[in-house]
Amino acid sequence: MGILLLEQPLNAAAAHAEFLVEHGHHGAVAAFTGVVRSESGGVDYLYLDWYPGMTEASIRAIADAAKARFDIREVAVLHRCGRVEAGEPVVFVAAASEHRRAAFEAVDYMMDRLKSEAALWKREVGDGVDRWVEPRGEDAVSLKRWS
Amino acid sequence: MGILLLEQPLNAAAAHAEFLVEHGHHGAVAAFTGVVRSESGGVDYLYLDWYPGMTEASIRAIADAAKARFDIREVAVLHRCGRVEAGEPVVFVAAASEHRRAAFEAVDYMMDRLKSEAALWKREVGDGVDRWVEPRGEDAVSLKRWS
Amino acid sequence: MAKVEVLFFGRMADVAGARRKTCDAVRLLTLRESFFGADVAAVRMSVNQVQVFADQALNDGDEVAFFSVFSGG
Amino acid sequence: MAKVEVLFFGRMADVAGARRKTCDAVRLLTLRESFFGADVAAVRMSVNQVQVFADQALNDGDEVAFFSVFSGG
Repeated sequence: MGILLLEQPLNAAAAHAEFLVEHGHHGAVAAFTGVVRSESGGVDYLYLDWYPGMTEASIRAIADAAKARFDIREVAVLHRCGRVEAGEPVVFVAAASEHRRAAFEAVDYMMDRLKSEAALWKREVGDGVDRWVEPRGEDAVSLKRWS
Repeated sequence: MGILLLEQPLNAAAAHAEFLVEHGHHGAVAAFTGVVRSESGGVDYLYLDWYPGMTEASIRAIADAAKARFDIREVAVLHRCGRVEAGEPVVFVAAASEHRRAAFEAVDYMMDRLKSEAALWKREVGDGVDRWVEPRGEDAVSLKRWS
Repeated sequence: MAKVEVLFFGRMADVAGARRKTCDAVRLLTLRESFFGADVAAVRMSVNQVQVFADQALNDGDEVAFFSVFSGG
Repeated sequence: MAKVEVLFFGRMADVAGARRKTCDAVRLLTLRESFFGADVAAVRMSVNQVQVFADQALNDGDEVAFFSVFSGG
């Protein structure tokens, strides 16, 4: 599965199922799915601007860093780009390991880095809302845990 | 979904899919699946002894503690009992939240507590192997992070 | 004497050589000693599905369990 | 003068009022100033898909991009 940047809907359930089949035998599979919140202040959809080529490379660099840093066997990162409707998954990250702590930490680490180091630009659009989103202070704090 | 103790095979992919449908709209879903390792030193299967009633109560207490402690909306804990073959899932834990950090921590916390506080007794059986498993030192260290 | 159901789980079922017995007993620790002797450091116990850590009197119909340390997940 | 492709992403596409332009340019910072003036604190840049943080000379066929801070995940 590896790294995928998708303009089409991301099927997180199918990705998780496939990852379990292929890599579950290592013993520990941690996963994270981020969904566009439907209840949050009038946002109808996200638009994720991306830079073809550079965006994929930035995501791959994050996955490679996780594999180098943690005792894990395999990772998957599926990330949407383009228009993502409220209620749809925007990101799916998984890691397989023989050790549950390594699997947890790898997924946690990749999510932190994706928030601020993947070449993506998030715009929230909805009823009276149209704004580019910048990483929040808590994202920077969360990222700093790994440095 | 909530809490389930299963004598039959645990379908972690289906559980994850169902959890996403029901609770994904909160925004952040973290999940962990533990699978009986097929490559580990001749273990053909696990046998998980359980105490009907008390085992379910002990798992429910862990899930309730996670809900009280973290800013999460829903959790799922599916745990096998009885004979679990190598390659089969033994546990699936998920948490949904509006905040990814809370979702991660709740799953991590529940796994740590399940290892040593769920009323289950794990026996490894295989080629020349038949032993009751006790929590490892690293499990105790991991658990202590929450106290 | 109270008549109690005694259950054994995990390694303690092997040690006691039983999964379930009906016994006449007065106190929990005396009952435990009858199965495990003095070497009881690893024996956990519950009465009516609540884990207990000290001696107590037993009543007719109580469900007692003896078991090894938990290992789930 | 080098002929370069210039791409704009995120908020900087709105600020520049463009997604893509072909420009004649000599140096990266001069090119950036031509679109964003002196107010460039929030403008990130890359040359040939590698993020850069200092000035550099541009060559014919270079692909330059200007963009706001990343926000994925």
